[in-house]
Amino acid sequence: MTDPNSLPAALSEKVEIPESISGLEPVRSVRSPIRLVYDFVPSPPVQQYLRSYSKKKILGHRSPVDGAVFVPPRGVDPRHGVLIDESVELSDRGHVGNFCVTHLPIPGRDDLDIPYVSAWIHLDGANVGFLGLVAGCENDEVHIGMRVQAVWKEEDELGNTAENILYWKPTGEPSVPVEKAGNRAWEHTNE
Amino acid sequence: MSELEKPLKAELTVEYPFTRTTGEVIGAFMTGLREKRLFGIKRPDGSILVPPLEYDPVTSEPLTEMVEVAQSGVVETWTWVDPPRPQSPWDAPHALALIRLDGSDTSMLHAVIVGSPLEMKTGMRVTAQWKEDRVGHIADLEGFVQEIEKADS
Amino acid sequence: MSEVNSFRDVAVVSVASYQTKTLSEVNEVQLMADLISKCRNSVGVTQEDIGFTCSGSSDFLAGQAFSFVHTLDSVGAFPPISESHVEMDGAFALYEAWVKLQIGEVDTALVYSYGKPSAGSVIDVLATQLDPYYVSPLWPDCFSLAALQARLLLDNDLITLEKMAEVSMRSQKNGFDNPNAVRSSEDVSFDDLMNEPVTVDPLRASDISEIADGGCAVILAAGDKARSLCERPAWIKGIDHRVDSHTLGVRDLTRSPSAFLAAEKAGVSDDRIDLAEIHGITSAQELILEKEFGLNEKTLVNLSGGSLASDTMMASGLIRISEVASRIISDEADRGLAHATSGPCLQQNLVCILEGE
Amino acid sequence: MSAELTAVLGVGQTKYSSTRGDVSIAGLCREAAYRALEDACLDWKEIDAVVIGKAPDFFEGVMMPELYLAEALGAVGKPILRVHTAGSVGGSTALVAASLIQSRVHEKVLTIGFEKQSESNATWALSLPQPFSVSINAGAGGYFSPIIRQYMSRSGAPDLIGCMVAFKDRQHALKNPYAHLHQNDLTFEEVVESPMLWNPIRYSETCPSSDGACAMVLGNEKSGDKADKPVAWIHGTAMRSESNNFPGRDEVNPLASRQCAADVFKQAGITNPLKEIDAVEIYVPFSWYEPMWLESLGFAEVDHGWRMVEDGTTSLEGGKLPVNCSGGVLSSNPIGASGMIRFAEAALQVRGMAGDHQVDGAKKSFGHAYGGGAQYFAMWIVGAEKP
Repeated sequence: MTDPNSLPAALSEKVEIPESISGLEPVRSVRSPIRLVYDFVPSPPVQQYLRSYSKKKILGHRSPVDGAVFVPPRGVDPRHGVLIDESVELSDRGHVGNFCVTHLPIPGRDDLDIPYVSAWIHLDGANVGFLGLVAGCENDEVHIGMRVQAVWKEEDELGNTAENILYWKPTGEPSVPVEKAGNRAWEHTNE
Repeated sequence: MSELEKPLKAELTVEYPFTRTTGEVIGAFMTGLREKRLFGIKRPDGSILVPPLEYDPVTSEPLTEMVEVAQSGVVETWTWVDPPRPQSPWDAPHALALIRLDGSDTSMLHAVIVGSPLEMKTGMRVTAQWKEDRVGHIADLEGFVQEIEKADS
Repeated sequence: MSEVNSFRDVAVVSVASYQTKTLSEVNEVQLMADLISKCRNSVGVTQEDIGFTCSGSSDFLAGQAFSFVHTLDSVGAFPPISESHVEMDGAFALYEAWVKLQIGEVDTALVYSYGKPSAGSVIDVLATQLDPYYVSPLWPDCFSLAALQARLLLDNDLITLEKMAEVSMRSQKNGFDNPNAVRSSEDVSFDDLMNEPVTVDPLRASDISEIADGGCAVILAAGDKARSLCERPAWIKGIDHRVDSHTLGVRDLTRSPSAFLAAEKAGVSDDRIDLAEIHGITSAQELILEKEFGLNEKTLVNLSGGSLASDTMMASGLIRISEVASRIISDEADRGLAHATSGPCLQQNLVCILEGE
Repeated sequence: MSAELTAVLGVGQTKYSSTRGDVSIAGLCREAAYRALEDACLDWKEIDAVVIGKAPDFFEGVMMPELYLAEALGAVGKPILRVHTAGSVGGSTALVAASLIQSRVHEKVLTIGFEKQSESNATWALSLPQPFSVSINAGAGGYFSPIIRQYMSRSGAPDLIGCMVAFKDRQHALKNPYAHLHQNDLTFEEVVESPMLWNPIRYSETCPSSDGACAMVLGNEKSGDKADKPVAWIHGTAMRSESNNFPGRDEVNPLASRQCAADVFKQAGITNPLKEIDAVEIYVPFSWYEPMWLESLGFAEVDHGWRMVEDGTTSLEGGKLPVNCSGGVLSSNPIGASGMIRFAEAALQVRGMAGDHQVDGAKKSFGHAYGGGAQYFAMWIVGAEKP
């Protein structure tokens, strides 16, 4: 194995720095900031999805192939590459398919107490999960299969955004068994 | 279209304060800029490349012999930038040109500071104009101005 | 590629493309799902019949890291697929797929690419492509750099403003029959174009490509598989790409050595060229390319209107290939050249020679 | 028609570190490229084409940097390709380079992966907040932690398996002069006691952020036969991708991973990977992925991969299947190069050139990379002998 501390032969010749600057503190780095601004325009199904939040409704997309329901709507079924245009209204209740207890701050979310729990929320009627914050209980009470429901912002604070849901809180209902929670539910119904 | 029906839209800003380490050759050129000097680097055939690269731009072999070049040269080609690009070092319309400095065998891209495109001509002689505050950056060079104007001032 | 003839016969058998000024009814994922479905359906294949998939796109253009991961949804990648992605124009994805087909283990490939420059300022985005120490911090835009190139050509009497206007007129008139052409006109006149004000000195608005959103999908197949899928496949007789130095001050900008070399290696001079689709961001670049490719008046250039009429970064090159291929598949032409470019002032170039049987 | 036999003729790496403050981007890449050329006893003129890979361009803020790097990497007048397949990119890049030779398009190809993460901040580049959506996903750790939790729950693995992997890889790194992390005095207790970041992932169980480049020269059968130094012959190559977040997706053991492994082992004629492979370099950015991938790849039975960690099977110190002898991604992570390092380290093992972290007599080794939400896979098997 070659020695990482000796340069390859071709690069070992020293650079001749002109005398006029050779005794000066050399520049070692340059700053080159970049700022690019993009228009973020959600696709039409996502537009509809975001608008429905202002009415405290959550929309999913139903695949024409086998009826699987995706939330948020992606406009296509990612397994088959076919376009989806059928929307379905989903419950604002579901279960925790899986979760993460994060001990690091997130840029732009100073409001979050550390550690916090983010979870894949599997809504009743949906066949994939989407990310949400779980609160209203101790972090160590959160578990796979725990039943949760959305806690919405006050009516007058509702906008066209998924941020209308402040967090998901436990409902106290019996938990979904681990083997039927999250993505495993689909395998189960297909058996 | 009612307010409700207008498509939702938001600005997404991608912004990074990049700090690039230069290595010796680019660093020496930047040091030169800070000191109001321009350097090139010698290629195996003896020709001079400005600004200098660590490697030959055709054969990729390492280059190591840095040399100073003149601060005046000739505009090989140019265009007019109006309005100036938002993040560029320039606030006013200006020419963008490839300039071959005396003593260099290649040309470098920079601005020529003149009032209007009518003052620009391929082949015109220009000379470097420096910023007051220099940090070792390509924009330490404010740009180039017509050589004759500098002689007058 | 060295000996063109020793390679496996591979053809374009199906194409689908779409370009528009601003994509608003659908996003890139839905657009590509639609184009890929059309492309597969028209030759009766499903994704499971496809041996290799390769795409091209840019995170910087999309304003999102790993943007291509989302677009994988449009293919329908389950069951899993053999797949790769280049951060390059789709024409280079097609090259990678062609290489894969040469190995002989698979017989079909899906290639796609897309871009949505309307989401941001593409000319600022492109400035980040330049030398990060000496050039990018000055934020020169791609059309200004192309203008430096055009002036060199004009100053050296290699082209004229009249020649440039003729190229623009050709683009606008040819584009009139192409629904994907964003800038086209049935009755634009030479005088109109000559009298247009200069926008990026010495270029006029019509000398500069019209930036558009869009995408393209192409299916490749080898040998008998191609013949079974398509009555008249567009056979790839040669494909090659080359790159020049990035440093503008080192290059002779009146030429594009990499375009010349790629065309030569792809076999441009082996036979006549009925039609060519060439990819330049200015009329002056089209003139450089015509010369590098040795095209004469017998070749119909940019029947689609070319990239001057609709320029979709990351897809324009693949669209050039699809335009030539579709005219061969429909028996309007026998042999054509398609070209893609990338980088400032024609730095990197790909040439593909297609032929019908 | 069959594929041209392809060999790794040369490998070059840079010393991985958090900041390579002494070089430009080109300078970093050239260091690896020259080492690979010198290892292969070749110069720029003898290279037919260049294939570059790196992760998102936002890391360095240079869009399509292969254009700026063309002349730094001997590509002027030649073909140059740029691959990007998320975290697996280093592996995919090597496979694209290999395909250029397997297809007989070229005879000798230089391939390089790099990242100069110190130019910006990787976490920012990866977690650009999306308007209208809830911003609670804290990077890759936040994504992979639930999947690891699911693995732990379904396999019944003891809690400290992840720490054992991390400790083992950092010990391996001490034998690799190119590794970023050289933690001479690290104790297992320190690994266990390091702060929890994304429960169950501790700080010590994550990869560092590194500057670095890795390059390889690949050649056809003739150039492999002619080489002065030992070469690594490619026995199998495979890539697979699958969509993310669909109903029924097995995130712990994705089908794309299983199919990719099945394909590459079939090509190499391997029926019992555990027995027939001598050294393994797999992409483990979070320690728990070692047992998870060992199962997915078929080196261990499902839910039993952790036992190989526990009983020392994957250790260079007398283990039957040494895994990540280089120290792995857990010890060096220049993202765009990380996959290629796995492939290059696999090649060094069968060439007998891995120095202090050499597995004695390694004849066949396995290189692996993955990316996205465990959606993109690239794998190769290399051998000391021709296939």
